[in-house]
Amino acid sequence: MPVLTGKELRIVGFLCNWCSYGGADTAGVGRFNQPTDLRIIRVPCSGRIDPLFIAKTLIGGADGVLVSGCHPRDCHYAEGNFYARRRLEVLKRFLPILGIDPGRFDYTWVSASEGQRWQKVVTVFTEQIHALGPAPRFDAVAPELLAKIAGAIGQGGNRVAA
Amino acid sequence: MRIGVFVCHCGSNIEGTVDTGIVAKTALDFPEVVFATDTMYACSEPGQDGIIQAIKDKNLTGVVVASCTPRMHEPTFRRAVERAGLNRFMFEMANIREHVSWIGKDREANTNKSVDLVRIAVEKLRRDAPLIPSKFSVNKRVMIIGGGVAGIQAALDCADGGLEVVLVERDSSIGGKMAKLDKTFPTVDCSSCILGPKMVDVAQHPNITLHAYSEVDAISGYVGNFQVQVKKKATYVDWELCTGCGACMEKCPSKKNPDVFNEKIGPCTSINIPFPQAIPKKAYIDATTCRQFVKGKCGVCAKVCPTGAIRYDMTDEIVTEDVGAIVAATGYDLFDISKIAEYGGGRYPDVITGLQYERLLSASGPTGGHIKRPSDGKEPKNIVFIQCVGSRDKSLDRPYCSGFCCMYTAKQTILTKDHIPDSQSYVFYMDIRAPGKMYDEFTRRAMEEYGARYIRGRVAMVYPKGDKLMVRGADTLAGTQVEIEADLVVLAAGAEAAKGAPQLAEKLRISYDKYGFFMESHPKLKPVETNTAGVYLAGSCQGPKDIPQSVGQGSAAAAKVLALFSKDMLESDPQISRVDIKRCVGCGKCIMTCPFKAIKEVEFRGQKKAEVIETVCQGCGICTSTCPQGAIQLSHFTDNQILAEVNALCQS
Amino acid sequence: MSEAIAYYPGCSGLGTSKEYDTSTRAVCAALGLSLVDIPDWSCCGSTPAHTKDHTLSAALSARNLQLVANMGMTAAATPCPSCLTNLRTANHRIEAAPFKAKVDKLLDEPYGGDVNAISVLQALVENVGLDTIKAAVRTPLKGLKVACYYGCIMNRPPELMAFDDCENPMAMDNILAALGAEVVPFPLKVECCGASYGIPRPDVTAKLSGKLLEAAVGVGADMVAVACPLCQMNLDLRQSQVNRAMGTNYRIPVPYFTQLMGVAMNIADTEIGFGKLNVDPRPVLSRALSGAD
Amino acid sequence: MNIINLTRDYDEDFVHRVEEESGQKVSLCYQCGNCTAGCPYTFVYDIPVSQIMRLVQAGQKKTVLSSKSIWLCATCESCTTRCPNNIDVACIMDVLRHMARREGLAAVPQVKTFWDSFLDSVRAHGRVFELGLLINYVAKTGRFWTDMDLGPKILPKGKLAMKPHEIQGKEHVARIFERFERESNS
Repeated sequence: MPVLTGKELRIVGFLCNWCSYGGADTAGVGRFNQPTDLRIIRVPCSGRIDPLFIAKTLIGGADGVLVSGCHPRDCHYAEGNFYARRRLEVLKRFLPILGIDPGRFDYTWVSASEGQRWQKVVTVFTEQIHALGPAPRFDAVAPELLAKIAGAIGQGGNRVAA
Repeated sequence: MRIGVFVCHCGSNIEGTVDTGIVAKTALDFPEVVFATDTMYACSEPGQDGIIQAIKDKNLTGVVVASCTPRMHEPTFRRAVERAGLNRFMFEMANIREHVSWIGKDREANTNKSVDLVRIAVEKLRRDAPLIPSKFSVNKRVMIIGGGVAGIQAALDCADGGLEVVLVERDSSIGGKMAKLDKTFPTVDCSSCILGPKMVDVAQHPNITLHAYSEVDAISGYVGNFQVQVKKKATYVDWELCTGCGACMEKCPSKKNPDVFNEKIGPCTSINIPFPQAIPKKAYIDATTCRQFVKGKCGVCAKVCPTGAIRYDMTDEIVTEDVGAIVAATGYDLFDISKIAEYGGGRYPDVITGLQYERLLSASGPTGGHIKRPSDGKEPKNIVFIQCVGSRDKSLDRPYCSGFCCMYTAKQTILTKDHIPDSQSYVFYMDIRAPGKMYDEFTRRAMEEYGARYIRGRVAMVYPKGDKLMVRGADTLAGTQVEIEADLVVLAAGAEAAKGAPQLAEKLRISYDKYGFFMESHPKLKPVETNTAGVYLAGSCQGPKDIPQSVGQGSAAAAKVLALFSKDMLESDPQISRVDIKRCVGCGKCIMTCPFKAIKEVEFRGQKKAEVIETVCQGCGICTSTCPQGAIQLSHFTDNQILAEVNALCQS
Repeated sequence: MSEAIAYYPGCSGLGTSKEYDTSTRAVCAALGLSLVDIPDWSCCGSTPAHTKDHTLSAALSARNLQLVANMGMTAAATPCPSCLTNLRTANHRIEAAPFKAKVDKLLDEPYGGDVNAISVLQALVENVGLDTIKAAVRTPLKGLKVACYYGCIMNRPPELMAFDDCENPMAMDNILAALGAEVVPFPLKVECCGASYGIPRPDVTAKLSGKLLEAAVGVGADMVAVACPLCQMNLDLRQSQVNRAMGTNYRIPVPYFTQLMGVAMNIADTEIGFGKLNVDPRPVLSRALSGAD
Repeated sequence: MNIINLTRDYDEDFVHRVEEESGQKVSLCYQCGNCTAGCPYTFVYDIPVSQIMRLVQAGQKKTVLSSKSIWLCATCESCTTRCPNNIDVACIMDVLRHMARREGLAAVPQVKTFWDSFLDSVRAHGRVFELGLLINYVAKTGRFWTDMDLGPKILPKGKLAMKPHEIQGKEHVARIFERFERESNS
């Protein structure tokens, strides 16, 4: 029920608290209309985002995942978004191995003042996911595969994949 | 767990496009939710009382409020649940206003999405644990960065409040832009007469340490305990010995350098004290023009200095200052008028900025207070002022209003008439922005009493014709093109972020907008706070401001610092990382990635383990997503919690 | 080190601006820039086309751009700013697919959209370069005071033309300085001369061109160098109309900058074609050049 | 001066069409007057260009499309180049001419006639035949004195071709015009 059949797709956003979540707030305060598909999970920093969260979200049935953090050099935690960028870039390259269209995942940087930019990011990404349509459902994904990717990305495999 | 869910109408802000009743009703189906209701204003006193009452009546052990952004009211509701006897971290928010009701009008979709957001808040809350903050001590020294009028005010108020103050100024003297002004609006009182005494107070205040000609190099630490590295740039003059007598300036053979204090419309010597009221009144050498440095020989100043203060071998020096709070008051810079080629700034000497005009008006300026145009030193009769040069201009990526130009231009027309009674001022403007006390009356006086001719319209181009400048503009009220043969053209150059502002913001770990102005914590309610605890803002570094506003903000920032320092101990945010010692294999990856050096290596029964230093950890969670074992977990943002949110969304 | 670019002379190059065409060809050839004629090129439609309809205007330009593509080339140079504006505008507008579809509907052969159009002035500055031009100077224009007039649309709007400074262009100034001339700062470099109103509203053109001539004389120029056939016609051929309308008595030569290049590079007189101008620059030129000796 | 009733006389469709055909957003204009200030043709305009923009904002179709100004704009691009809001004003002026043509309006008829004569020449020959164009224009307008004074100056120079340069593909060019007419009538 929560995703409106035929109208919405399941899009999950991971946003850092300081910049992008604030940017989404600014967009709201400015009443910048956006598509309704996106559900936002708030994290303190884009550096907190484990790439396997994203893989699991996509395998779990989401049609798209959007990550947004602070602009490079403008991170509230100094360098969290640099870690994020490296990890997410690697993840992007691994998605096809999982059988996931890399177009279903994107990451960007939006600051707390950029309400209009956030509106654009959400609109464009939502359109992009609608163009791809609903994601094919995974019956079961071998945990070994996730672990392997985790190993390649260089972290986290032993816990999140398990 | 017994969870209560409160869905806020926020008047019609949420209820207008979200059926909060359905959201509450649906929430009752979620695991461990035992109570759910919609409420008119959750943050109001009755709203909070309702939450407290429900916690008591229903024996709730956790609360979800679905309302506005947690960046707004999370602290409010945490205090409310604490008043009801719960640990304040047994609380989660669902943002159904900024992220739902305000960004779309589809009531069905919005209601549906709100249900989802409540669902993930519930799933997260089910995995929350009570957290207890720890306490840490505060270093009650404050650093003010920037010695313009805002920084001076903040420094004096803090110092008068008994705090030790470190004031850092990039130039060789404090005073900022205000020190360059001749008079101030709307009173037309002398700028240096009202600023000068404050500058002297800074110099003489026992609680203030002034680092002039210095810049902030690096900042580490956190609220209550910052370590700031200040680079004291080489002045090549021992300021302990320099008496400010000025003998060196009289004898310096390199006399034709553009005088930065005079906005480059006059010359200055390579060894220089920028203006008579400078604080500190000390000389410094500009090594890029000094003959001793450029040609390797001169040494005149060293010979004439009566105290032997010249030190050609001086180098930059780094000093470390430990402070508990920082106020950024770094001001603004002017838009580069040469970017608008059609006005000829930078090409035609008699096209100048408003600040350059201030220097021509000022008795301590390059012309001794006589208005003489730069090209030939003649006294101008027809003076054209053009407003909004680099303001309200999307094509130049300067869409904002600089705020103070309308007023200083009105002042300049008045002063022009005082200086040259047979002169005529013309002002091209789009709108007159004069919302302060006695401001609008002031602009009217410029027109009614001083005869300034205001023309509503922009200027398309300025070009030389003989020894005049042809100004071609529009009078939109008359609906016509107009031309003026001007002797001098003064451009009201807009304000832009100070050079290096973004780099300083990055060092302070505060945000800045796309123009480089620093971001306040809340545009209305937290105008001088930032999102980094212990870092405050004052003056134009946050956006263009006039003198009264800057002074007000300087005092406001000082009040915030004094309030912060009124406690001996501060509570740390307990949403920090914690190590599960059983799972930790001592690989040290978390230690390497932590940006705050908040994790140290310890020995535990002969094995290496990681340990989080509670008060240093800032709660970013980079370590958590780095740890291969899942041994270090950020409280309230654990892997389990985030994955529970993911599952809730994917499987709903 | 010869470089080739397709060449679109524009209709006036066959008539009223013949000397611009011949001097351009001669100068480019001497500088190693090979101009390859576009076979069977047609009119770009100029101002009348875009004032009637943007699709029609783009189609008239696109036909020529596709002819360039059929030559296997990707760039064309034109001496005429009006042609240039139309060619570039067409390229810009067809970036929008619906517009391109409308344009293609009017054409026998659809246009691929991948031919860049630049001015001869830009080609000389960027493809040839000032150093090469300087090296080719045989008779430096020493002592000649020149005001460079670019006309209104050589550089405007800047997003479309993407060349030089739109308010204070310097390309022609730099070329003339390389030729040894004394370039006087000319404040009205990009003011409109009256464009094609010379025929339907001669009063308008007389007034605007008059302002330009006044300014050029005012800054002490011996002549006004131009890069646009229409500007040249208004300032030179219509100089008598200006004088009559404004009560002035100007007699100032208005050569194309390529003609002055030709003089400095010792190109044959027949190619330079000074004789085709209304106010003959040769007397002023020889006076200035001899004075320098 | 007429009173404009803004509730009744605001032609919404006109505003939309100008925006659609020009790709510009007229509400961006804040009436600074920079276009009028820079426009070399203001002195012959009946309505200065900034007021044309204002009247477009105000939905005053008839006033705008019957103005002389839209026919006297030379597309010199100074307005577009200097607009602080990046409005392509010259393009809007172009679009207003297109709309005026469709309404059968041409407040400066000789300008329209000249442009039409020019296009007729292109249509007939593939390239403009300058002398033919002039003769055609004079014939249409009866303004036989046009540039008569210049004849002696230009004819001896051998610059004006006495007959058109016919191009091989002139039928193709003519077909562009034919298809354009068919498309605009359909």
